[in-house]
Amino acid sequence: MSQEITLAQLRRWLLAFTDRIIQQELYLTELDAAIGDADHGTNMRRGMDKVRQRITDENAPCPDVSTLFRTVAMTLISSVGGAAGPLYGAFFLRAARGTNNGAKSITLLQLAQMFRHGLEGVQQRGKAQLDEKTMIDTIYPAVEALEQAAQAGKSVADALALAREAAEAGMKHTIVLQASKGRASYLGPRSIGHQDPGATSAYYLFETAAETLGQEQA
Amino acid sequence: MSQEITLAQLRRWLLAFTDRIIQQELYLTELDAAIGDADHGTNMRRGMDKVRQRITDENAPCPDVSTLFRTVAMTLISSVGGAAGPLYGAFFLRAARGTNNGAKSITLLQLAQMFRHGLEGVQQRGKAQLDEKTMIDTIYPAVEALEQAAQAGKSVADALALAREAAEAGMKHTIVLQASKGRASYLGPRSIGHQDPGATSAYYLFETAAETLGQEQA
Amino acid sequence: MQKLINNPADAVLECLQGYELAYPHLIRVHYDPHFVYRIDAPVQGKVSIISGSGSGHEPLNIGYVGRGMLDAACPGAIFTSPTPDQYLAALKKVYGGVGALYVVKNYTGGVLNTELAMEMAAEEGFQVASVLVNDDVAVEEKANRRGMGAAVLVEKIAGAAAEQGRDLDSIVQVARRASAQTRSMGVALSSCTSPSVGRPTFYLPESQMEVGVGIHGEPGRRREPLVHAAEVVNIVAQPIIEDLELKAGDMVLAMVSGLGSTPQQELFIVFRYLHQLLTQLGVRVERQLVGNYITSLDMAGCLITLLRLDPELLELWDAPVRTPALCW
Amino acid sequence: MQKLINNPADAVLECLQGYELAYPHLIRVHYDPHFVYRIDAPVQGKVSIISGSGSGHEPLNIGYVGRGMLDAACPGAIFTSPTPDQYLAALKKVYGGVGALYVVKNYTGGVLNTELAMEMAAEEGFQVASVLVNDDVAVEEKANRRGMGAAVLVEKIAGAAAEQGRDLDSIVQVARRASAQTRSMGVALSSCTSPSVGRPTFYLPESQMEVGVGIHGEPGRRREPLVHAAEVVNIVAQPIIEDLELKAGDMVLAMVSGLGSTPQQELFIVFRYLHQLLTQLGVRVERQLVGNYITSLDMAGCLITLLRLDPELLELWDAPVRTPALCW
Ligand SMILES: Nc1ncnc2c1ncn2[C@@H]1O[C@H](COP(=O)(O)OP(=O)(O)O)[C@@H](O)[C@H]1O
Ligand SMILES: Nc1ncnc2c1ncn2[C@@H]1O[C@H](COP(=O)(O)OP(=O)(O)O)[C@@H](O)[C@H]1O
Ligand SMILES: [Mg+2]
Ligand SMILES: [Mg+2]
Ligand SMILES: [Mg+2]
Ligand SMILES: [Mg+2]
Repeated sequence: MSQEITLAQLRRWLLAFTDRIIQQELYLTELDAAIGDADHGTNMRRGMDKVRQRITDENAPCPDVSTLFRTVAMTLISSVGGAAGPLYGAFFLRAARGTNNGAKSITLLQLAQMFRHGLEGVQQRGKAQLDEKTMIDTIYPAVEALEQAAQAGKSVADALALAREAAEAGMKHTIVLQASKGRASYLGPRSIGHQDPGATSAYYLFETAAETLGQEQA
Repeated sequence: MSQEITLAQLRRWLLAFTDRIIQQELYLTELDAAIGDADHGTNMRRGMDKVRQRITDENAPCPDVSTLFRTVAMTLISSVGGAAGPLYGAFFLRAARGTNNGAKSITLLQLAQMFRHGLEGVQQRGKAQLDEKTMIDTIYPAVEALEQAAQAGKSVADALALAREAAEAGMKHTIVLQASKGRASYLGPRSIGHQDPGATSAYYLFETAAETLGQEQA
Repeated sequence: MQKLINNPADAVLECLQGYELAYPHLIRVHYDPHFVYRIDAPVQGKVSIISGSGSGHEPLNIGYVGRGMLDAACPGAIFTSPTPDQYLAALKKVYGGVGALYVVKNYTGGVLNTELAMEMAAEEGFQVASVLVNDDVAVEEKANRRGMGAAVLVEKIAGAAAEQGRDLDSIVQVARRASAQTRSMGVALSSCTSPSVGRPTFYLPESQMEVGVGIHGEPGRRREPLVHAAEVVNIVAQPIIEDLELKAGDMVLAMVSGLGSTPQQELFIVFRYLHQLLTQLGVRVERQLVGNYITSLDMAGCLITLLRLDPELLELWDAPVRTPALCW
Repeated sequence: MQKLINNPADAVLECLQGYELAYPHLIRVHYDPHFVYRIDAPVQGKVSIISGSGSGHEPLNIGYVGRGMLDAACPGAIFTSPTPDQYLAALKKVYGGVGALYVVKNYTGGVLNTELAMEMAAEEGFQVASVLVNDDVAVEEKANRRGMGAAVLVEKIAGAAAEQGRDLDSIVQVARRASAQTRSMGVALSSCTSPSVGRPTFYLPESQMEVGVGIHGEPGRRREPLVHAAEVVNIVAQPIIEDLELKAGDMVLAMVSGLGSTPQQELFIVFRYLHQLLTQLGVRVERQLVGNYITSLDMAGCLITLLRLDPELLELWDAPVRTPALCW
């Protein structure tokens, strides 16, 4: 059974993501205060406000999945700034290329593929590997889990639940890591013991995916 | 009986004054912090260090009373700064003129006269009257009391004790006054309730006079 | 005490040593008595402009020594007016034979120490005059008003007039007019800590501000809740505008000076609202200074200063200047 | 929050508005996307020098726009690198037809956003290059070093080279050499408070200092007891001297920049001891900057930056400059 994930569902998921980020602005700020410059919450919130505005604009709706992701990408790139802007921008931009132009729905496998492309985009831009205490530590295991579940023929709900679990574990794992990329790396060993802000915002991507996409059927 | 106050006694009194000021530096600083810029203690201390240095200099001793007072005046003027430097300088400079050149001792009446000249000097420079919450509020009543006691034929000890009492009362009276001269005047009514720093350092002049000059006989 | 200093008693000396090393192309420092003088002093045939100030207000005054402004600046102990021998020694160093003007901020110490110095100078045959700076509107009695931001403006204007080769009387005249046409007021968001004191002079709780504060760490006229910058500007600027009787059509020089620890960003926010307020009144902001120009050690807050310009004052303001703090 | 601001979200905008009103003779501001550009842009036939920075470091970068330095500066949100559209819009405004150099501070955000902008610029046919500033010795791994004080120096040197009419490659070369010959380190005596955060980013207890701190409010490499300024200078300058392999006979440009809330007096005390330390090593302090040149909102502390000069770099440093913050 090949479940379809529609454009409308993806849109609802992204809106849930924006809401979650906006709701967690203070928490993300606190995380970035401990090992950074305390702006991740503000920046992501500003970007998500813009994304929400843009993808709910009835005068200029995104006609297909590729456009939706590309629009999110460009909006984030032009409004977030800092490290997170280009990196999340890369994620969505490369994800957009993982789907056929004009497609108004995708399969679970295609979603996994898109996320894989997105991850590659982040890694290409940011050059971070696993265990460097970045958003990669959330996205990488989540994408792996999603791919495996998709290839094993799991349902959308089950696959996204597994991805979410992996994302959560990855996010929490950043606590014990010493940062070797990004602002936290300037602290050296003092970065240990604090959860990474970017890994946390990235978790919300998979958390909201499981909560929205995973709850609905085509 | 006309008691003589010798040059050596006056020197000892002034040294006691420098010691008292130096000992009370922190207190004078605190008083000037409440209604000023917190420098009266530091400035007076710097001046008193220099005075002490100068009048204990065995290579250049002050040969008479007039020179002693003038030397103190010039030392204070060139080292204290702020409001207190010129005002205490005026006190000692004008006091110096209240005695004969070359005199190596003075009578109680002459001391009162010197202090009267000194008071006039401070009032001429600073243009302050009674009850403006300045050192005048200490010096004026002290000089009045000293003059009256001297004219009434009291002993040096008794006269200086009365002067000290008057000085102490004058100093404490500044607490309830609103300043109309000096830095405290910028605070307006907020200057009420705090003892004036300059009135306090001036009190030590009379306090130490009673303790030293008042205890010794020619 | 969170400060980058050594022995507090040496702070002034070490700062002067640093200044001398930092501006060898502009100034020199004389020690004991302390004063800072322009590198090409004495400038013969030019009236000398001299000012003194307690330390702790940098760049006032030592940062204003150089061509087009002060010939010499005398730095006292922190927040303490310098002594007459400093003023006299500086005079002797920079005197160009045609008179000297002392710019005096209206504080008992500043006035008395300069007075003594001028008496001594006159006795020695120097031609000296003074201009009093008393621009603070927070103090009601005009004769008692503190000298604040106007010191910067008057020193610049007097310095330019001197550079033009004017005689002492002419410079006194234009300097006094500049002083008379200037008003200031300060607002503090914190007290300051003097090195020799080791703690803030007064304690200002969070969410409060001191209105009508001076530059020596003393409390202000009143304490109020801290409000938005736009409203702070109204509160601070209104008394200035009223006292100066500014009206539509007037032309001003506006200075927003940080008091020492306020970030530049906030000073420009303040200026933006000050500019708007004045423009709405029909007052033209012809020139401006925004930054740290007259400070109070590490006090947070700012001073607003307005000078009503006329063509002559504007011309003198625009004249070239080359000092550590002002350059154009 | 003891600040002179209105809505924290408007702080950057209002600061820009204030800047524009304060320096109408030097700069203009473009809004949405935000950038500050020199009043005579585009200067045809001259390579454009552009830099971007999060806000909160003023005068870096917007204070360095003008003749002899930056053609444009892009201000991001506080402590946040600006976005590619800012960089591209600024480029289009100031491009003089012969190339543009982006001065990039080495932070993930700065690097990535500029990278994106340069890709977009190249696609549109602009000739662009970049110079990386990564002078912070507090971070061991060279490739990861933060860009700090060297940004000021490189922008000045690149700006002067561009004003001389040099071509892009020549400017890239000299800018990269300036960058490679510069090292910095910071020490903080307090954290800073970002308007949108409302509290200090970290809490530094009395009598402690953060060594190897950056300019974005993040904690430093280590926390130690606060010592006398002379010793702080040793602690901060030694790693710079070692990493730069400074030796007797070398000539340096030394910058002591306050981090925002440190009074001028302390900065000159620091410089006095830095000068002594270098002189004792036989290193000649040929030029210096002491003041607030690259800040971190209201952080207390300072940054020490040393650039090993050669005749060409010295000549470019001395070239005339006319910006809000630097003037000679
Ligand atoms: N090279 C990188 N690759 C992947 N993620 C990164 C990289 N550098 C930083 N990040 C992420 O960015 C987050 C910080 O984002 P943000 O605070 O918005 O930017 P900045 O560090 O510029 O202030 C970090 O928590 C980290 O997860
Ligand atoms: N006009 C004046 N006449 C007499 N005494 C004065 C006058 N002005 C100030 N004082 C005295 O000076 C004291 C302050 O001295 P100080 O703190 O050393 O100077 P400053 O006010 O310049 O900091 C006040 O407490 C007051 O007693
Ligand atoms: Mg951050
Ligand atoms: Mg005082
Ligand atoms: Mg004083
Ligand atoms: Mg940032």
